[in-house]
Amino acid sequence: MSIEQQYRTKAKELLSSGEVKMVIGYGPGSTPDRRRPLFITTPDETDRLVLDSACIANLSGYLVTEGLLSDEKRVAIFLRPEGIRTINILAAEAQLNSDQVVIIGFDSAKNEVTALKGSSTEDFSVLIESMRANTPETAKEELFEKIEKMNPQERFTFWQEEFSKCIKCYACRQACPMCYCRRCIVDSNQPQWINTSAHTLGNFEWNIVRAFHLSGRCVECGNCGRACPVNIPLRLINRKMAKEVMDLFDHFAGTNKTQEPVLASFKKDDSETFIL
Amino acid sequence: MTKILFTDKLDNCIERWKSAGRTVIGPVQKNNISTYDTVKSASELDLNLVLPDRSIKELFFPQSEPMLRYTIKKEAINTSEFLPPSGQRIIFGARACDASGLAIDDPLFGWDYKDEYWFQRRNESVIVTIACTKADDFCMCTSLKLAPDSPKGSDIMLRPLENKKGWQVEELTERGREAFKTIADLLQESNEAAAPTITVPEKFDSTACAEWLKKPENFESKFWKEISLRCIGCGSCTYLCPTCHCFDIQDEGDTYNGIRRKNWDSCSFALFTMHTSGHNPRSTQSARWRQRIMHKFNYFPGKFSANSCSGCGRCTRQCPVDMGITETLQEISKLSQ
Amino acid sequence: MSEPFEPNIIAFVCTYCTYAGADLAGTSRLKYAPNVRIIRLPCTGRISPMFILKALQKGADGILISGCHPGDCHFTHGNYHARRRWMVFRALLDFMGVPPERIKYSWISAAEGLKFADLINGITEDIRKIGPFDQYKQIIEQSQAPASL
Amino acid sequence: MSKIGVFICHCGENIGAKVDCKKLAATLEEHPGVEVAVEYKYFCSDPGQESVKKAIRDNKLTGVVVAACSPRMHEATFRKACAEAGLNPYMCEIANIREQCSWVHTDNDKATDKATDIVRSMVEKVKRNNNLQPIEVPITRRALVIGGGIAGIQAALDIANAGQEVILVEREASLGGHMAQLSETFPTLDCSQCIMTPRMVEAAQHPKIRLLTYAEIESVDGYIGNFHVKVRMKSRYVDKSTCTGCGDCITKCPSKKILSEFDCEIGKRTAIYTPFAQAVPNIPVIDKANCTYFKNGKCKICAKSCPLNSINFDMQDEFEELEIGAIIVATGFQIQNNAIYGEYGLGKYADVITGLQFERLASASGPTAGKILRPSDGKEPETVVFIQCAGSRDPSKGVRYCSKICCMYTAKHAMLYAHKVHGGKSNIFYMDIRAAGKGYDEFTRRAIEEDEAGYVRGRVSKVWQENGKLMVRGVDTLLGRPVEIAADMVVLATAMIPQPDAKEFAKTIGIGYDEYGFYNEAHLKLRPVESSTAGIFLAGACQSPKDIPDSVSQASASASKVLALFSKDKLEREPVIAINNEATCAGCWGCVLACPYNAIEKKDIVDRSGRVIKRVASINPGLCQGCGTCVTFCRSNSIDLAGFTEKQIYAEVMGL
Repeated sequence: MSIEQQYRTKAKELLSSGEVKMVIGYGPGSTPDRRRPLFITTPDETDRLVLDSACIANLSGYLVTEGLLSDEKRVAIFLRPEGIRTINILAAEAQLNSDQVVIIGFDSAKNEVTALKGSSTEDFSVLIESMRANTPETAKEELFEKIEKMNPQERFTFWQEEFSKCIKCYACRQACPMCYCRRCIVDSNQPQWINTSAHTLGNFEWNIVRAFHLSGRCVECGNCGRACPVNIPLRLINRKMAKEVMDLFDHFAGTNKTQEPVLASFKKDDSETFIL
Repeated sequence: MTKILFTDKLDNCIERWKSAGRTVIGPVQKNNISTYDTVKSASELDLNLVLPDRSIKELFFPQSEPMLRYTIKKEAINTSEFLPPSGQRIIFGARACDASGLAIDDPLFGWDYKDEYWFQRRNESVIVTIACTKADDFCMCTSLKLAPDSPKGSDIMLRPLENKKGWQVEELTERGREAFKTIADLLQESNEAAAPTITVPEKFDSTACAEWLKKPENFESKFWKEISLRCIGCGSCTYLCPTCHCFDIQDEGDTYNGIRRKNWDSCSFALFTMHTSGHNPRSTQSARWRQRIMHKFNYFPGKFSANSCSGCGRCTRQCPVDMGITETLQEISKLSQ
Repeated sequence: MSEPFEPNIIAFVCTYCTYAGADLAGTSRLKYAPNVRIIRLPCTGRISPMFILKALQKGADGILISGCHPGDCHFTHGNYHARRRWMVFRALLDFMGVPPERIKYSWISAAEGLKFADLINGITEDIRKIGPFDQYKQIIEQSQAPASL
Repeated sequence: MSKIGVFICHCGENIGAKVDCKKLAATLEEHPGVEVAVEYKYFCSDPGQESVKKAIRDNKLTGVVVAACSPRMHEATFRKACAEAGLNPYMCEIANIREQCSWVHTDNDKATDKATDIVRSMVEKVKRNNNLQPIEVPITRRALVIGGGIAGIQAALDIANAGQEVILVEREASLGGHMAQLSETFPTLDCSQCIMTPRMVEAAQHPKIRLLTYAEIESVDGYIGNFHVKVRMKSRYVDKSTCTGCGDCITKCPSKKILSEFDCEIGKRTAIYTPFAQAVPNIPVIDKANCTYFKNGKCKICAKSCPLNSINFDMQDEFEELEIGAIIVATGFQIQNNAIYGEYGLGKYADVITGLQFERLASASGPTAGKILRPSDGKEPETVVFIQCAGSRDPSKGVRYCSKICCMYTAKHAMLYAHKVHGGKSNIFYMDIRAAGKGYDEFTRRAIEEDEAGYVRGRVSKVWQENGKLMVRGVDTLLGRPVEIAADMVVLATAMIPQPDAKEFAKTIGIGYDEYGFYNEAHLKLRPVESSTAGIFLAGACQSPKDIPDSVSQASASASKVLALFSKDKLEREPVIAINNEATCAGCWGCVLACPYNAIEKKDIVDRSGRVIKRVASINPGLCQGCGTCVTFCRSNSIDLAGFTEKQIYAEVMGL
């Protein structure tokens, strides 16, 4: 039986037994190569679920939709490993109760989909630990290395060009499961810390603050980059920050649901070579 | 016999227009995104796109428009206004949907107060549209009673020749004729046949949709919630839309000086209708999506007798969760049967 | 001959250590460069990355952030939190092309008037050498310019 | 509209000679929102202050900037003047143009330019200042002292003697703590119990002290001045109200072979017992785990022997809720379990004992009635080896820190041994002799010179038994050669460590602790007896290893802090505190984690039907100290800091 079929059956069982009230998965999209988020609440609909390597979006952001989990019922959700890490972070930051989340885990590489065993975040802790230890080959990117090798002036020019495209739609924020704030700092106008206009200065400020707020929290699911209508390589900034917190604090975002946020904690012997 | 503009003459045309003081703008690939931008020569143009990622409206209604500069003094605030740069522009290689979008928004920007930022640019721009010979899965102009060669909003219509060596020239407006006078000698009379325009299948019945939307009971239909369940409210559909036109006014500056700017805004954003009191009349994403559809296909036509949609399909094409007007109106078509 | 470049530097300091250290430099009548403008905060823990962005928008060529030595924070560990923030924010700015040399961090206690004076002179000299932050000034100018199309 | 008054002080020549005050006033006069900008020679003088007040009244000023010396000098002066003129004192700010401008720059023009920026920036801040009121926290004048050792007793007595109510909680059956176990105390060699027991009795009989022994803290809520404390009174199975402490039950109890905790397991006790003869209160408890009745359901001999029927086997734990204004934590220490040093043979050889066990041997009330006898055969040891730093200053096996008291008590042990066993030979292996303290070095010298303590500078590598002797192999680093000593007894100076449940307890009451579990003081140098939680103070060895004089000093210091707090009805605090916008708070709790003062709580927002809609952070004004660390953490910009608000700082930068 294909994984898709197995998981449809699993979803059906979860819904018919009443164990979950909803299954969040993927359905066919408007073109053959597209998949779209699907919300299923009855066992009959489970045949509409699709699972293949085109299912990439991190769906976990839907779990924090206002009111979804407030009835304390459970929801099952299709998640790749980054998505599972997201659940840990959202639980650690008290945005959801992970007991209410039934994980239907999968991974995909080179058009192959593999099932991941387990249903609660703890079941995947070994997997997550192995992710911490090995950066996957796919994460290595020429452009990233190129930017790292540039001098600050060149880097500034690079981002200046990229950000000149930004239209301040904030799709990057909306697509990010970590951006759950009821009011984003960019929408706080007393004072207006971040210029909201889409000039390069405002775009610089927005993207810097976004990356800072995601430092130590980003799981590199790629939702932001995919959502960006003007194709700014936002993932590179997030990757840089993930790399930094790993190097500086050995912090790998989303390892477990009690992980302390890297910027709300400290060690007395944190490095401070740069401080005069 | 029709007038033909051969592709190998395009550079001369651009040169001619430029020396006549016109700015030439067209679809280009720039920094990993396709958009309309100024060009110096024909080689910079990318005329093979179905349509650019970013819409033509940015040339008339930029994302962020500086309106005035202010200086705060003790007794008074001094201001000096900005106007768009003056000068004739040729927008070469627009698509019919984009051009139609401009025509759709004209009455909006002029019905009570005449928006000079919009109209100065409109009056100084010549839209040279190239009829589409290809389309993608998201194109839907025909569903909006438009076509790949709609004349709406265009000053010149170019129809690609079958042999791809040039375009048949059809002058639609006086402004277009004026612009092409400059290059009259570069055009040739010929019998070359035009390639057929692409047939874009009709995806929904916009008339039936409009009827359904008008019915008061459908305002509260559970359909809205179901269709927009996956909407993340990112607003990229509105920002890429050639007809969406909402904006916000912001002052940016320090204690002493600043700039007042007009920035795009979007009905998809939760804050769009947030009151100071904290009450938000459109508190859910479904209410916001309903507003977008209602506005485009019910309220706007009620006021200006045209749908606020030209069928470019960017909303679906760019949507991170594969939503868009097409799907919604298809579903409404089904409901209205 | 043209005037030598005089950098604008904005400092964010905590009131208990560095601000007091700066006062000591004053009462000791030490002399230092007049390029720095000081904003006083209760603790380095209060110093937000936003302040750095706004200082840049205000045309700063250099920024100084300074507070109590580790272990000396009046609020026990505001400076430890701040240190982490800076480590992360510094790396981020560097990646975005804001040269780390323009943003300096220091620990200056209430007793280190001399260190304060030396630091201000040193930073002013360093930034003077690097020159104005033209790249940032360029995007500020763009944000104030009329539309081009 | 803002009407700001700017008052530029010449400070005689101090500012006036460097900054062009006239020009500065003229520039500020033109600044938006500035109503008046004036200069004067000395604004801090009486006429200066009067002119400020007059200007406030005449111009109905909404804010004041005094451009003068550092706010650290005269902020209070000018705020007071503003208040006298009817302006909220927090609407006054100081622009520091002396210490940070005129005194440190040489070029007059540049100094004037800088002063202009400083003042303008401060004007922009003041425009956004808010009227603030000092925070008033009501105070319950009742102190809770946790721990009935010498520190706790001292603190309780000091507070009670000043007339305030104290509740003294001790988890053991008697007051006394470790000090009651000691024989003589350094450096005076006065008998520990002789000085301790009167204090225990005094505490027990003090009309202002309520003693709760055999009781533990269940929970602590609330904040400075207003703590709610729940105490569990463990069941003694003996009715306190009727028991006279006659001791008949103890004599009759058939279970007599239980190792006595008080005697460090070298003595025995019964199942119904008082920890020691002078226990306060002198009311026994039944050790449930070892009681024959509780084990087998039969016995009750004690109950039969009790003339007052005070024994009740059905007794249950009771709870009591207390309203408390301040807490002193004096929970003491433990000694490290030296089983970690297998090579020293503690636990393996009966005659390898800890320093505390030696105390019990030397104590007149101990199991040997003060005679130094080997636990194995009851013989007097002819040679004793003392090993110092058996756990302290040893990052590899023990603890990194110095336990502070071992050098002194080992010297004392050697002395006591010399006094009690004439001709006995003592050898002390040490790393350094740390004898800083009044009379301390003299004391160790006396041990060496008069009592012939044999100090060997070096470490012991192994202790083993051979021919009825404990063979001690070590090295004498001064002579640079190995030493081997055949001893009859080995005494280990074990490390002082926090109570085993110290960290758990810290979480219960909400204070910080270090990597070991010693409680953190608010500031090591300046606030050494305060915990980082307002209203909770520290005394004794729960904070760090301490000897008796230090513990007592800290206890008195803590008591004085409590008394200072209790000297007013209300606690008045600077209103520089954080405030949260509950409407925008996302409830991520990063601020809760970042707050050094545990001042942020989780608060439920409920709808009309009582259903929880969301949980948000709520800042307790009684606990917040105003550092602003939470503000910077808050991603949604929901928290702000009064007096240093986001708007104010933004304006300061934008006004430069």
